[in-house]
Amino acid sequence: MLYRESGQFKTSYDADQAVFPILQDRLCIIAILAFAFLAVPFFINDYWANAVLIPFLVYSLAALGLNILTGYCGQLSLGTGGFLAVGGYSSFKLMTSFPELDMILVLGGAGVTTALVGLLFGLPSLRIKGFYLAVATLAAQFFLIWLFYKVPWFYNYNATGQINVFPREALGFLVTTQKADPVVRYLFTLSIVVVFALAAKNMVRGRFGRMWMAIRDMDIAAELIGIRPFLMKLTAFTVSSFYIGVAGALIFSVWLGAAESGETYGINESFLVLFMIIVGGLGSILGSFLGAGFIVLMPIGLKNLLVDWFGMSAVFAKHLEITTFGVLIIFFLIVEPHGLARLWQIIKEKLRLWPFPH
Amino acid sequence: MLFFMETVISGLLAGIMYSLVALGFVLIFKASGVFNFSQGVMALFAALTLVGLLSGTVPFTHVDNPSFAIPAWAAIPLTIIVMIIVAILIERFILRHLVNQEHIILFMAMVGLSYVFEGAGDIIWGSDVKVIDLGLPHGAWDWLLDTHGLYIEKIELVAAAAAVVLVVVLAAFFQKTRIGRALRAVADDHQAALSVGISLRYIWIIVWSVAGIVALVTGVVWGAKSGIQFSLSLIALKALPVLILGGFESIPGAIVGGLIIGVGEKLAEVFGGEVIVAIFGRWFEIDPGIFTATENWFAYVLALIFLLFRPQGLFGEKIIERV
Amino acid sequence: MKLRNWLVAAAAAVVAMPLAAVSASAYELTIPSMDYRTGPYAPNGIPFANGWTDYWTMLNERDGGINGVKIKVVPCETAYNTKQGVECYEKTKKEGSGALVYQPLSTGITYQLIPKASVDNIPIHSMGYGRTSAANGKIFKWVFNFPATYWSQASALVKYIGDKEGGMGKLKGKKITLVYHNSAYGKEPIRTLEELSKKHGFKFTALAVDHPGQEQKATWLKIRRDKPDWILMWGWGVMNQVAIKEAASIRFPMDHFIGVWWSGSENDVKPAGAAAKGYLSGAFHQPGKNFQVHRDILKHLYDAGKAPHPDFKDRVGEVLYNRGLVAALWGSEAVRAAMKIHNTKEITGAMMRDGYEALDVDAARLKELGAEGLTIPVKITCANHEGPRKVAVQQWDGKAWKIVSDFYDPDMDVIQPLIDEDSAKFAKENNITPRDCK
Amino acid sequence: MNMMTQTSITDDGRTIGGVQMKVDNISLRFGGVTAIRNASFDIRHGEIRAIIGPNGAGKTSMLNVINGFYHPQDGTITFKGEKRRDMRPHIAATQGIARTFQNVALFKGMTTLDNIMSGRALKMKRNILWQMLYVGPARQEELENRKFVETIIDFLEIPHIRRTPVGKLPYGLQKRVELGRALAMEPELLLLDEPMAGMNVEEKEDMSRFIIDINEEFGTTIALIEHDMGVVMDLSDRVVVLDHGDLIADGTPDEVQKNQDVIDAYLGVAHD
Repeated sequence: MLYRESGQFKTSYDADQAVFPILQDRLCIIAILAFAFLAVPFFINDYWANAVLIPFLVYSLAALGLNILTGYCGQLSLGTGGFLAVGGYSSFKLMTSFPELDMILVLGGAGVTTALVGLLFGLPSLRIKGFYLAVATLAAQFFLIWLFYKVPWFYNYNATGQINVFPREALGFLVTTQKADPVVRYLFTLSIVVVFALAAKNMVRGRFGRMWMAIRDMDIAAELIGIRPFLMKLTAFTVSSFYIGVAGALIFSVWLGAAESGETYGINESFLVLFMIIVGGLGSILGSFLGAGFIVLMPIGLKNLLVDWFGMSAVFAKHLEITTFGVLIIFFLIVEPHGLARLWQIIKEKLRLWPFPH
Repeated sequence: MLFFMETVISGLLAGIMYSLVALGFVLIFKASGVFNFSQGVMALFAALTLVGLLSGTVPFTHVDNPSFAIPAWAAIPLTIIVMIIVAILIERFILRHLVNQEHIILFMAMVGLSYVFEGAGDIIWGSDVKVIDLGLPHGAWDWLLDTHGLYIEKIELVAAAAAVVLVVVLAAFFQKTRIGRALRAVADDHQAALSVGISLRYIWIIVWSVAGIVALVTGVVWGAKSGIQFSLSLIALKALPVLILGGFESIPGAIVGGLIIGVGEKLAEVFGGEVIVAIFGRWFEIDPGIFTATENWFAYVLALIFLLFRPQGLFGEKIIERV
Repeated sequence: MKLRNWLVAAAAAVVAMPLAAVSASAYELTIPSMDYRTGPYAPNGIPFANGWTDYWTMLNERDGGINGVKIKVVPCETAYNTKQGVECYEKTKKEGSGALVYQPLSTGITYQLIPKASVDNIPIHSMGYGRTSAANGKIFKWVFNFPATYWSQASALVKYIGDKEGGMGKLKGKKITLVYHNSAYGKEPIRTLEELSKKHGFKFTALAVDHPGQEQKATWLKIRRDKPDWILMWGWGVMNQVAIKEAASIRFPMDHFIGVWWSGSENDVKPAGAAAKGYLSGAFHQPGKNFQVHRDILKHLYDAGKAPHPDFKDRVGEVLYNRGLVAALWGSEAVRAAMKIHNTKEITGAMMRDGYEALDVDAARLKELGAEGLTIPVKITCANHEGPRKVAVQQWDGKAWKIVSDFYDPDMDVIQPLIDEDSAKFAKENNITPRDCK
Repeated sequence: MNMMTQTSITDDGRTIGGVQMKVDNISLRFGGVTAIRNASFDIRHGEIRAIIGPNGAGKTSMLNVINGFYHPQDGTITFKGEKRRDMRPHIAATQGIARTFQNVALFKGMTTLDNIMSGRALKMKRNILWQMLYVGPARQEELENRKFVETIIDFLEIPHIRRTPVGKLPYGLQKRVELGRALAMEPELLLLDEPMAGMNVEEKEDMSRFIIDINEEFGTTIALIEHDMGVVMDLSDRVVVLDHGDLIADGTPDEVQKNQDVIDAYLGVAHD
């Protein structure tokens, strides 16, 4: 009976409309945030920051973005990698064109640029649906990657097309390059992701969320109640690309520090982020985090398990890891096609009854 | 002019190579509504298995033992048997549990499956470049090159022939045999097929086996060009634009789509830069070299443009929406 | 619930991570090995990783390490993927007594690690790849890219072409086409070749091939139409094999087709079979296993059953194997130099850097090491991290690679300004004051 | 039949106004098949209008034409004085036409509350930036609309399923939620496509009661398709009868019942 909502009466619609209407949820989220902001900084080192936490956070952000488009609005996209690239390269251009610009504005600018590009590539969704649209978004993926290799303006005419980050500050703190304290980089990324997650939650529980879901569940009926499907799909493309653009900029500037179009933002990224939202749960904010956690941590965890514990050779472990990754994905889809978020709900429902069996 | 013809012919032949990959996708989509993303890796796996048998590689050790080498006449049927076993396993462990799931779930399961194939292929056969030697011809068709100055690669003619044979065999299979007719019934209506006593599981195993055989042909033909290695699995990405162009459920669509894509992307890569310079050159200074390496995206953009006019693909059926 | 099993496994895996870092005992020389034995480039990654690992392991088995200190090779699989490369770097840099040198083995990963190197005080040896302007040791203190960069190589290959044409003056009006992998790596030689084409008056065209390079018919149709006199190739992975086949198919003379030294391994020519005969590529070391060091490796590792990857016995001596081996050989010499300079057996990454900077492996020393004639003498200075800058051309005779030319010096008149310009830009952007190298 | 300006009072004291919608000579064809042939009728303010006919008569097609989902080849529709041939469905929604469907068209992944709230889509105007922040006007707007929706939920007696995803609800309740969603649009004309199909007697009585209440309390004009003749005769003020795309009768329930064409075409045939 630890987790119960009976006895918690709402006296206003306002309270009922809150982000986390149930007290235990609220406490839980406060505890997680407190841990993330106050406790984690004390024990992270380069490894935790660069290999685990920052990747987890930026992928969560990208997954949030894709979840808005695919999970909420029902438009399958395989162009995520391309949009991440737009974010990364536009942040590079902004950083070099305006060296004094605060990193927060750089990220915002990268987001807006990506949103516009997303809008453009969302236009075909007027006529194309389902898998046909998914394959059409691959056009965006491949075209954008190619563009960033081929047009030297994007990488300031350097010899190779590799872009590098420079020391830049956000609100007076150095957040980019390896010289920045990993704690600062982690906290910076965390703050951005938390703000964006909250904004996403606000959107999806309000008018836009309902309209997107209406399009997803039955676009014809949605149109008959006055929702304009095309407009809503475009909004979803735009908002989703904004999120993905910021994530792409973070990948380049805060996490990796250098990027190369096809290498950093290739088609693989598109699939990984899609995996995240499917494993985590389509149409769930929490799911985006769970999925990103699973996809980012699982290979690292498996690798450590196989190599360090079982003493396998690195190469055999890698092959086994790839196979296991595939097996786990399939296993998951079979056991719970609605993702980890649904699993969490089931656990919550069990907790509601615990310790009584019924 | 000769060069233009050469480009078009090369495009057509390359297109057939794409069609070969797309064919596997179409077969499975038609019969089970599954978008089998793992078709590319299946081609790799099938080809690896064949090479492994031909050269006597001991599975899991990656060491060749010539005394285990099996001649081609035995190795090919053996590989086909392996692919049938794979089909049975896929049905038993994946499809059976995912009946009636949404398309996207099935799709992701197939992407997951492609990881399994990749890892398994590496573990069993190793990740080196393998050379397949089935006596397929190499190089240009000398007679044509010497007498007419026209350059066509022999391996691509073989691929075209293989594609034609496959399509004829498949058409005959679908039209003439009892199983083939059952397959078409399933494609039209799962429920109805079930009600007249066609076992869905049986049907699935059959289509996946057939797709496995198509994968083997694809793997061998593509592998002859580049050696058999991991990159072979990426040919799946070449087949997707062909699929959206031709429609997911149409075998003629896969062929025609492949031809259009093949010719389109070759023309774009060869003449695209010059065309762009000719059009915009008077306003901007453009390096024609900028329009190279377009083959990855041009096919998709071409398919996208087609789609804007026919959202269901060239041969797809028109979707009528009702409430 | 079936899920329970999975949850337990997942929890265990996550718990395993922090534990993984715990392993501190006696001092060992920690050498990370950034392998890529999986993914699209595995066929090239495997022999290099074997060469690198085998040499270090052989030192342990034959000599008991270096000056009595054991070597610990820590493999980490990157799959040629930048992100996994970063994870590997962070995981291995504190391993044991601290990693001594990174051989990142990918342009992408090298670019990631360059800024990290100066912070973590671990040198990087991007041997003939990575950032070319890192040759300037005044600015890139922690990065070494000897024995020659891509720019030097491009220039040397053009010199070879000039030789074959009968003098650099004959290059005028000739057509040279570059077929390159559409990536940072592939683009490296373009600027150098453009400069050289201005200087020598040859017509230069660059044709990109997109990753992975499975299908490049159109590129070769263009080549067939344009009929260049020479083709240079900056290819990687499956792109090489397909390109060589296509070239053979259009009957391009193979002895006018030169690959970069990453396009010149056994893997690249095998699928084309006999048709690849005559194909050329850059080189800075000999192929084959007729060296004492190979005999030692076979004796102490493979025949003694101590080889880390025993199934690759018959591939000892391949081009890429020898490249990994040479890298390890120079690395071990840097260890010795570092021990000598700092007069300690427990060296750190920073000391290792000093060792690299004082590296001097001449022909006599190579002979002592059992590698007489295997590669060129190397001497590194504070200002010059590119070392000897010498490139030869090797040829595939249908069965094996053979060096068929002298070692060429690049045209530093053209390259030095490019290096200075690029490194100065990097210094400016990152607020680095160039070192004074006296 | 000129009633353009006429206002009349029904037996139960409701006011029926002038013509709200006029359908003129509408013809709709799919390829070679004619779904509706030259149909003309009108709907007056505040009345309950029934459209009946055997299966395949073109009833649902007629509703689809009225709210813009199908585009007729001939004829015009005049709604609130505005004459047109066709339009986009969301325009129909802005003009005040709401609709329920024969086979419930709810948003299955969303809760009852969200489904009905989505009917308020047109009433809410705050842009996405306000939404992200969820403060000030956006919050205000959300709460006001929530309040309105709660009155509908109370009205339809479904507060207990407020948070249930509609996909899990029984069919009868789904129909009720769908009605709620249409009501949330505050429509002037409500089109109901077989609101009682597949319901038991008790549920049918509830639904009838809701329809009458909506009509009486909100003064909403209702056009409904229904197969249950008893219900049709009880509820409606006037009835249109379609048969194979032809309009064969139009009048009060009594008149229609006596019409020989209707008896031949429809009542003569066994109905369910």
